[in-house]
Formats: sequence, C-alpha cells, structure tokens
Amino acid sequence: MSAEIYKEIILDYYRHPRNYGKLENYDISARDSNPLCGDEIEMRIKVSDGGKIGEIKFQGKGCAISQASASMLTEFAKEKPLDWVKDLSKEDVLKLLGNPDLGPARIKCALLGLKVIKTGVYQYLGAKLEDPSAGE
Amino acid sequence: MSAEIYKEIILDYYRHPRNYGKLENYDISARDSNPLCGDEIEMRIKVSDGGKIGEIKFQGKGCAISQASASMLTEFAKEKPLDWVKDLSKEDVLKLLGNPDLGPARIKCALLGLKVIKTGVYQYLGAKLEDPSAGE
Amino acid sequence: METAFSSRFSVLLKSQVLELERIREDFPILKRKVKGKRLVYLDNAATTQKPRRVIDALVDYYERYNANAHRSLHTLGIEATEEFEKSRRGAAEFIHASPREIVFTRGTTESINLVRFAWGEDQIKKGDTILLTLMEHHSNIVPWQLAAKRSGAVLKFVELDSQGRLKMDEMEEAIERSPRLVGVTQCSNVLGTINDVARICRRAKKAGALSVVDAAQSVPHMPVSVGEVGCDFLAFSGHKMLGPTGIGVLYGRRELLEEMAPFQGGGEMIREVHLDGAKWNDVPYKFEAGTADIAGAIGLLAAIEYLSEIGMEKVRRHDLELQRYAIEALKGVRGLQLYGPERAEERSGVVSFNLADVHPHDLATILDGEGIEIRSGHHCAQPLMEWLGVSATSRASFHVYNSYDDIDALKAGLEKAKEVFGL
Amino acid sequence: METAFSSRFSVLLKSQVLELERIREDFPILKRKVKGKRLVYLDNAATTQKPRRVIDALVDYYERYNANAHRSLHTLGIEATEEFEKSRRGAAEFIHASPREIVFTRGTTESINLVRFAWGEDQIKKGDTILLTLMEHHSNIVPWQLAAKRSGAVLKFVELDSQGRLKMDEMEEAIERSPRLVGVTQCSNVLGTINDVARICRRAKKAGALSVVDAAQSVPHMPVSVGEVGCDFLAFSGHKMLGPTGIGVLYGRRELLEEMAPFQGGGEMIREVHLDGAKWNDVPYKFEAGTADIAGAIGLLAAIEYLSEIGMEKVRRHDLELQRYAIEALKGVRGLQLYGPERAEERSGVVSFNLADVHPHDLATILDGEGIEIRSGHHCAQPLMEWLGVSATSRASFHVYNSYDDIDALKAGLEKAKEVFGL
Ligand SMILES: Cc1ncc(COP(=O)(O)O)c(C=O)c1O
Ligand SMILES: Cc1ncc(COP(=O)(O)O)c(C=O)c1O
Repeated sequence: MSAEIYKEIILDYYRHPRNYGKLENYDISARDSNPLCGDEIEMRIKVSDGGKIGEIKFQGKGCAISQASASMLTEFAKEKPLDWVKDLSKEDVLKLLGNPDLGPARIKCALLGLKVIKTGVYQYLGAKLEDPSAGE
Repeated sequence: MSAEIYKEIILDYYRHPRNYGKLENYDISARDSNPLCGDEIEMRIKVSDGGKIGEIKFQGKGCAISQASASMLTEFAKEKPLDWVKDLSKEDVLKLLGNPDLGPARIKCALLGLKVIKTGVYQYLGAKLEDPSAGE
Repeated sequence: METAFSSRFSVLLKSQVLELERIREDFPILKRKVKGKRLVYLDNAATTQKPRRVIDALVDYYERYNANAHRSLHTLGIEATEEFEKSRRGAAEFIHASPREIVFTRGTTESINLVRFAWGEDQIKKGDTILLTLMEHHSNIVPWQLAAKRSGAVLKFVELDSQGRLKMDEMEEAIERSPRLVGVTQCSNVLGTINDVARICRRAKKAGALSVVDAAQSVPHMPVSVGEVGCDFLAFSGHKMLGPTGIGVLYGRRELLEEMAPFQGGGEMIREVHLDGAKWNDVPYKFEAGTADIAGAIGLLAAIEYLSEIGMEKVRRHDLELQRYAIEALKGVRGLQLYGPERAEERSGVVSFNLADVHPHDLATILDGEGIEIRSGHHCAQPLMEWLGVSATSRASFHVYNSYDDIDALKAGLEKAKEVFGL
Repeated sequence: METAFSSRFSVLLKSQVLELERIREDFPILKRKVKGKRLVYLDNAATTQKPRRVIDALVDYYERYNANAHRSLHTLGIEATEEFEKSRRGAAEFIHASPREIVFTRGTTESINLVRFAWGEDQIKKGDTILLTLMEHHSNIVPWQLAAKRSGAVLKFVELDSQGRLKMDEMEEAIERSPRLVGVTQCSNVLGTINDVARICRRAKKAGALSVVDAAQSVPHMPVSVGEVGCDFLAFSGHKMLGPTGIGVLYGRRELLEEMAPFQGGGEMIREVHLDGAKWNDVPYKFEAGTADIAGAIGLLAAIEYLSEIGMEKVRRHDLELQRYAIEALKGVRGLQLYGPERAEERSGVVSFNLADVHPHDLATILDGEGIEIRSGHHCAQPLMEWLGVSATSRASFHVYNSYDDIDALKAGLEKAKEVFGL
C-alpha cells in the first residue's frame, strides 16, 4: 500500500472512466457503498437476447482504486453471459488492475464493483427463477 | 484491616446490642444503607422536653462493625441535646470503637450509624425551622 | 489426616488436570503479598487475574500499532482493525458462533441492556411476561424491571429447590404459558448452580419466547457452544475470563441482529448519515457505536488463546476438582453452612457459605488479614439473598491458578475467624 | 528558503512551548517505522498515542492490584476501588467539576447516548426542537435522530459561514425559539473550528434549553472548565487525550443527574433490588451499571496527570504553533484546498484539505508509503461533507509529540502524491 499501486492505467481509468453513466433502459440495477470509506458504485445492465450482458454502465464516487476497478470491470463484462459473472473472482479483478499489492483495507475499494455486479446479477437470476411466467 | 479490629467490646456490642429495637412513640426516624455491602441501620428518637435525645433505639443488619458502632452511638447520644449531634465527628465514633485501624472500605460500616443519626436530627431540626407553628 | 486428604487430591490435580506451577508462573500478580502473606485470590467470580500474555497484548498494541479501528486507511489503522477483527473471530470461535454474531460491549451488563433496548423496546408489550429465575444477577433483573415498567409487561421469577437448583418443572410450565422472553443464567454466581440452559432454550423456542442466557460465569469456566445452547442471545464479560476490563460480548442470532433496531447512535454503526436520517451499517457493527475498547478486544483474544491452549474441558475439570476439595474441606468446619447443590457436577467453581453468626464482611476482613481474598455481600443477587433468608454470604470462587493449597489456606483462615469470634 | 522558514518556527517551538524531544521520548510507538520510514503520526483526532506512563499504569493495575471495584472488601478490591475513584477525582479536577458529576462511560459516543436515554427518553416530547449544528460528529447527530423518531421531535441544524464557522446569529435566533435541547461541539473534528460554547450555553439556559457539549476534540487540546462553559452535559473520550480505549466521561450537572432516570440496569447502579422493583444508587453510580473499565479509568488518570504536568495552556499553544506552521506550509502546495477558519486562533489542532482530483483515500495510501499517517474520509461527519460539497477530505491532526518536522514530511508527501498523480 503505497505509491506503487497507482499504475498509469489505474489513473487513466480514474480520470477517464469507460462506461460511466446511467442507463435509462435496463434490466439490472444494483448499488453498494463501502461503510469504511464511503465509496459508492451503482451499476445498470441491459440484458441482451441470449442472456448476455448487453449494455452496462456505472456511476459512483470514491477513490481511484474503486472507480477504476469498477470501470475496468464493466468493460471486461460486456457481452459475457450472465452466468459468467457467478465465476468472476477477486483475482480476476486484481488482474485487471495489474495485480497491485493493495493490502486488506484498500482491497475492499477494489472489490466494491465486483460486489455490485454480483449482487445485481444474482438478484436478476433469482427473480427469474421465482417468476412463473418465465416458464422454467 | 485484619483480625485485630475485632476487639472484645465490638463483638460484645455486636452480639448483645444495647438499645436494639423500634420505638413506637418517636419524633425522629431515619434509615440508611451502605450500597457497597448492604448494611442497614434504622434509628428512632423520642425528643424529650428541652430538646434532648430522650429515648433512642436502632435496628439493622450487617457486620459487627456497623451494628456495634450504631449501638454504641445510641448509648453515647442518650440525654444529649439535639444540637450536640451536629458536632459529632468521625473521630468520636472511632474512639467509641477503640480506635481500630479500619481502612477505607470498612470505615463506611463504622460511620453508617453516624450518618443515620445526623440525617434524622437534621431533618427534624430543619422541619422545625420551617414550621410556622413552632413560632420561631 | 488433613494432610493425607490434601495430598491425595493434589496428586490427582497435578498429574491429571493442570500443570499448576507453570500456570501460576504466568500470572504476575500471584507474586504479590497481602498483609505480608502469600496472596490467595479466591474472588474470581468478581473478576479474574490476568496472565502475562494478556498484559503483553495490551502493551504491544499501545506500543506498536495503536490506532482507531475501522476508520483510518494507514498502516497503523489497518493493523489495529485487523487485530480487532481477529479478536471478534476468536471470540466467535470460542463459543462456536459466526463473527457476524459477535457484538463487542463493555461486559455482560451492557450486553443484556443492549438486548433490552434494541430488541425489547420494540418487542416487549403491555401484558407480556418476562420470565426470569430467582438466581439471576442484578444485570439480568434490573434491565427487565426497567423494560417492564416502561411497557407494562410483568416479571415472573422461577423458584429454586432446597439445594438451590432451578425448579425445572416450574420453569417448563411457565414457558408453556408463552412468555415473551426467558432470561436465565447458565451458572449462578452465588450458588454455583449450573442450569440446563439448552433444555430451557429449546422449550422457549417452541413456545415462541426469546431466550437470553447470562453466561458471565459459564464461558470463563467450561466449554460453551451457542449452537448446543440454542439461545437467541448470550452475554459474557472479558474480565471474568482472564481478559481486560472494559470488554464483553453479546452473541446474537444473525437473523435477530439483522431485524433489530440499533442501540446507541454514533460513528461506526452507520453506513450513511444525512440531515433527515441515517442508514445502519451491517451487523454486528450496527450495534457498536463509537470507538470500541480496541485494546480490550485485543486483550480478550489473548485470554481466549490462553484458555484455549489449556483447553476448556481441562479448565472445567480443574474447577470440579477444586470444588470437590473445597466442599469437603468446608464441611469439616463446624458452624459453617454451605449453599448450593450437593453434587459438585451440578456446580461451577463457586462456593458460598456462612459461618455461624460471623457476618460475611467481618469474615472477609479477617481472611484478608491472612492474605485470602474472598467476596462477601449480596453478590449483586439480592432477590436470591432474600430467598436464602440471609443478607449476605461469603463466597470463594476459583480459576485456573487456584490450588488445593489455596483452599487449605481458606480453611485455616476460617478457623482463625472462629477463634477471633470466640466460636 | 523553506528551511529558513521551518527553522525560524522550530526555534520558537523548542524554546517557548514544549520540550519536544523529551516528550517524544515518552511515547514508545514513535520509535516504530512504517514502510521503513520514520512514523509521522498525524491522526490524533481519531485517536492519540499513549505515553509510557499510561501504559505503565495499566500494567501496574493488572500486575499488582487487579480486582473489581466497589464490590469486594479485601485489600486488592480496596486498592482498585481507591484508584478508580482517584481517577474520577482526577477527571473532575481536570474540567473543574465535582467528582459526583463525573460518570465513566466508554467514550463520547456513549456519554451522549446516555443523555439521550436517561434524560431524553422522558423529556423530549412530540413537537420539541432539538437544535444541532452542521458540523456535529455523527455521535452528536444520530442519537438525536433516534430520539426524534421515537418522540416526534424535530431536528434543526444551524448553518456555517464560508469559513466553516457557526453562524452565531442564526444559532442565537434558533435558541430564542426555545428548543428543548442544544447540542454543539466545542471543536469540529474536521474543520478545527472552535465554537463559543459558553455563549451558546448561556443563551440556552436563558431559553430553558438543555445544553450538551461534545468536548471530544476540546478537552484533549485546551483548558476546559465546565463552570466557564456553563453547560448541562459535556462529553469526552479518554483515547483522544493520550488515555486508553474503552473509557470516557460524561459530565452532568449534579441536579440533573439526581433527577434523571438511570440508563442501563445492573450491578453497582442499584442500592437495593427486590423482585418487585429496585432503588437506585447515588449519582454518579446510578449511571454506571456493571463492571466499569477499571483499568481504563486508571489509565485515563495517568493521561490526565501527564497532560496536567505539561499544562493545558502549553498544549494549546503547541497546537496553535503547529497549526500556523501547517497552514502556512499547505498553502504553499499548489492545487491544495484548505477547509475551516482562516485564523489559527479560531481553530484547534486539526487541518482538513483536498488535493486537486486526488481522492483522500488515495492520498492517505501514498502518504502511508512515506510513513505519514493521516485520516481520509468523511470523519463521521457526513452532513458536514455534504455541506462542503465533497464526499471526503484528508485530515492531519496534532498532539503534543508532533513537530515541525512532521509537517515538513507531510508537505513532502503531498508533493510526492502530486507526482504520482501527474499533477
Ligand atoms: C467531535 C467528536 N465527537 C465525538 C467523537 C466520538 O468519540 P468516540 O468514538 O470516542 O465515542 C469524536 C471522535 O471520533 C469526535 O471527533
Ligand atoms: C452471573 C453474572 N451475570 C452478570 C454479571 C455482570 O458482569 P459485568 O459486571 O462484567 O457486566 C456477573 C458478574 O458480576 C455475573 O456473575
């Protein structure tokens, strides 16, 4: 946890977040905050035919680590099947960030986006299972 | 604070308390307990003509120190003017007990009776001051 | 004869239960003299002594990584947070709970009051019954008296048999009548009585009553698993289990904690605060407003590790041995009345008694002159005193560092007291 | 040039205010390295470091006279009780109160919650106004939100001027409208702003409103006298004034404490308990249910003695010098925005800022790499953050062991952060 974790790419995503914004037309929406530091991430996803992540956008506020990792995650997730999100791991996210040594406190910042996307997708899949009109 | 404080005389007053009991006909009544150890003393006094302590009795439960000192105090106080109680001091009580080295915790036991007699007499004198029929 | 008796037990104790000499070495205070005599500390139900490991853990925190927990992102803050949360995991493991179910409090008293405020304020209604027992400590009576006064609920106290054991049939009958809450101590701090809390909690659950177990005297002395007890809440204090003052635990079933309103308001227990309201943090943090006793939690973990290394089964067996020995020894003192169950198996390491007409405070003073520290008084259990028909008792209570020698000293002290009082 | 500037101040500091080297020697943690660098601890508003004397007081208690206080009549118990009560007298003297008016709590948060429950539950009624300020810490907001929700009272927040100072005219106007309670912090933990609490309390008293002063950041940093403040209640924490975690104080005016209902129920706060009710103990014990953090209180006394020997006027002057120096130094960092009053005299030893678009958490991480420990985040003052229009700030806060060198290190760290962020 020192200056070395602020790789060029993280700062770039922090200052120029890809997929930043709010989808008006969406199927999935989730939001979470980190009680320790107050970082916030909200994500919205439009599911495409075939159960893939069609469009995805995020909004939020917080440190470079939380905002960059959320942004990277949205790019990485695009066009992936929803089920794929289930298998997304902490390691995947750290790899996206270039494997910085974040330490126990800041790693929560890095994983906030992951928590949000998982929450949203699980809720969506859960609701579909319960929905009789889904005919499953 | 060890065995030396249990002088013969204290045990004698503990086992055979003088003035133990409850006056039916009294002018002053007061009661207190020691929150630390739960010792209790109640005293009742019949004021004689001339504002002296006529009859005085006490009841209570607790350790030898608290019960013996209360009992000794009632004997000592008999026939004394009420005002005299105001000047009664901690040292007077300890002298009655034979000046044992009680230490900070047990001294509260020794002084419980003193607290009760003072409370009762003060209340009585206070009420008389306030009582217009007393004509003062 | 007495020596033979003593040495028979001692052999058993030394070889089978605990390596007493090694353990006594761990407690710096045991080197101290009282009135020029060896310190014989037998007031463990009030508070226990601390092993060097616990003291060292506190010093280490303050000298090496003191910082506020859950607040600051710097190295010290992270280390403090990690150790603080490690303590929570340690406490959880110790009673077989999940860390999310461990709320740090000041002690048993605050733990029970937390339940009263955060659960009881909403849930206890006019006409509800709060079922307690006659052997509860004030901390499991007064909060409910206050709650009853506020809500209009009524308190009912289950009685004891002549040996000071809970009348289980009465308890079960009373539970049938669907009280809102059953509050019961796992071990009496006066009689030593161990209650079958698992059975009580099972019945309570069936009857739809909330169960609150006061484990202040059980967790320090025997293996306790909240799963086996099956309670909704369980409370204990660090300072009675070789840990520091200022720290205690409330275990609460996860679902209950989730549903409950918070207790105190402030930092840490919130997720978001706005002018017009706030969102609560996750459990257990929702119940931990303000800076916690971080050092206390860290010291508690050291105590838990120390006890765990000995093994709680062994701690219990050691207690049992001491109790058997103490009961035997005290029975030999003429004029002494013992309270509580006759069988040692039904008791934890607490022995209460009265000696003829010697008031317990006077007895404590005389024993103190011999370096022997016992508790005298009502033990924060006045309703039980009333039931026993006494205003006070003397109490000797044990922990891992106590030995047969300590009990021999107690016995000799009692004989001395008889002499002083001319008995 | 910078060196000249720094040394000019240093001379002043060393010769006139504190013997810094000697003081730094007293704090064992300052020998520690963070990331291989000298520890520069600037997170004192979150919690302070402890002098050896405080740590020794804890060790001494646990190694020499550990026992429960106010319970046992043996030598250890009497010594523990004496020291515990000596701590109460020490705390009373420190703020010029009477020992009867000193309630030991876990900290500021519990102190304020105690007022909410023991006073507020009976006294705050539907339609009442609770007057607070926009710069309150969550612990002086959330308890009142909870009380308001319960009672139907309304909260009103007094606003700040552009320098983060309380709008006193607005405050006084609001007090004229007879709120039930005025809660105000003596020093903001974010802006450093010192409020004229004496004036506010005087007005409140006139208007018949109860006054609650959050002194968490004032008592550790300047002389405070409750007589001069004229408040009804005043709260502070031991851990922010060189003392241990787990202990804090609620000062309450004697008459109020006497009239109030108790807070938690349990041992120690009662005089008598019967099955059908209880009688409360005298104040302040009525408010201290259960075993207190005895070691914590004893450690707090050691901290109070340490601070008193330095002298609180000197502590304040040292804070002022550091602040002046820090403000000067930070003004020289381009892209840095400082919050709070411009005049150092109106502030206590806290400096909050933001550096360009660098998020405070990232800044804290980069500074930590240099051994510099600052706080980043909302500082448990989210409403204030909203008012500032930021989600977080960075905060450096001082205590007696901080030096100009620490601030020079901070400044160098900020320059490094700018480099990392390409600013
Ligand atoms: C102004 C202010 N009030 C209250 C508190 C809460 O103190 P504690 O966490 O010790 O209860 C703090 C510290 O965080 C503070 O700075
Ligand atoms: C059975 C029991 N319950 C509750 C308590 C209260 O514990 P504490 O004072 O640590 O809150 C005690 C100890 O005094 C106890 O023995």
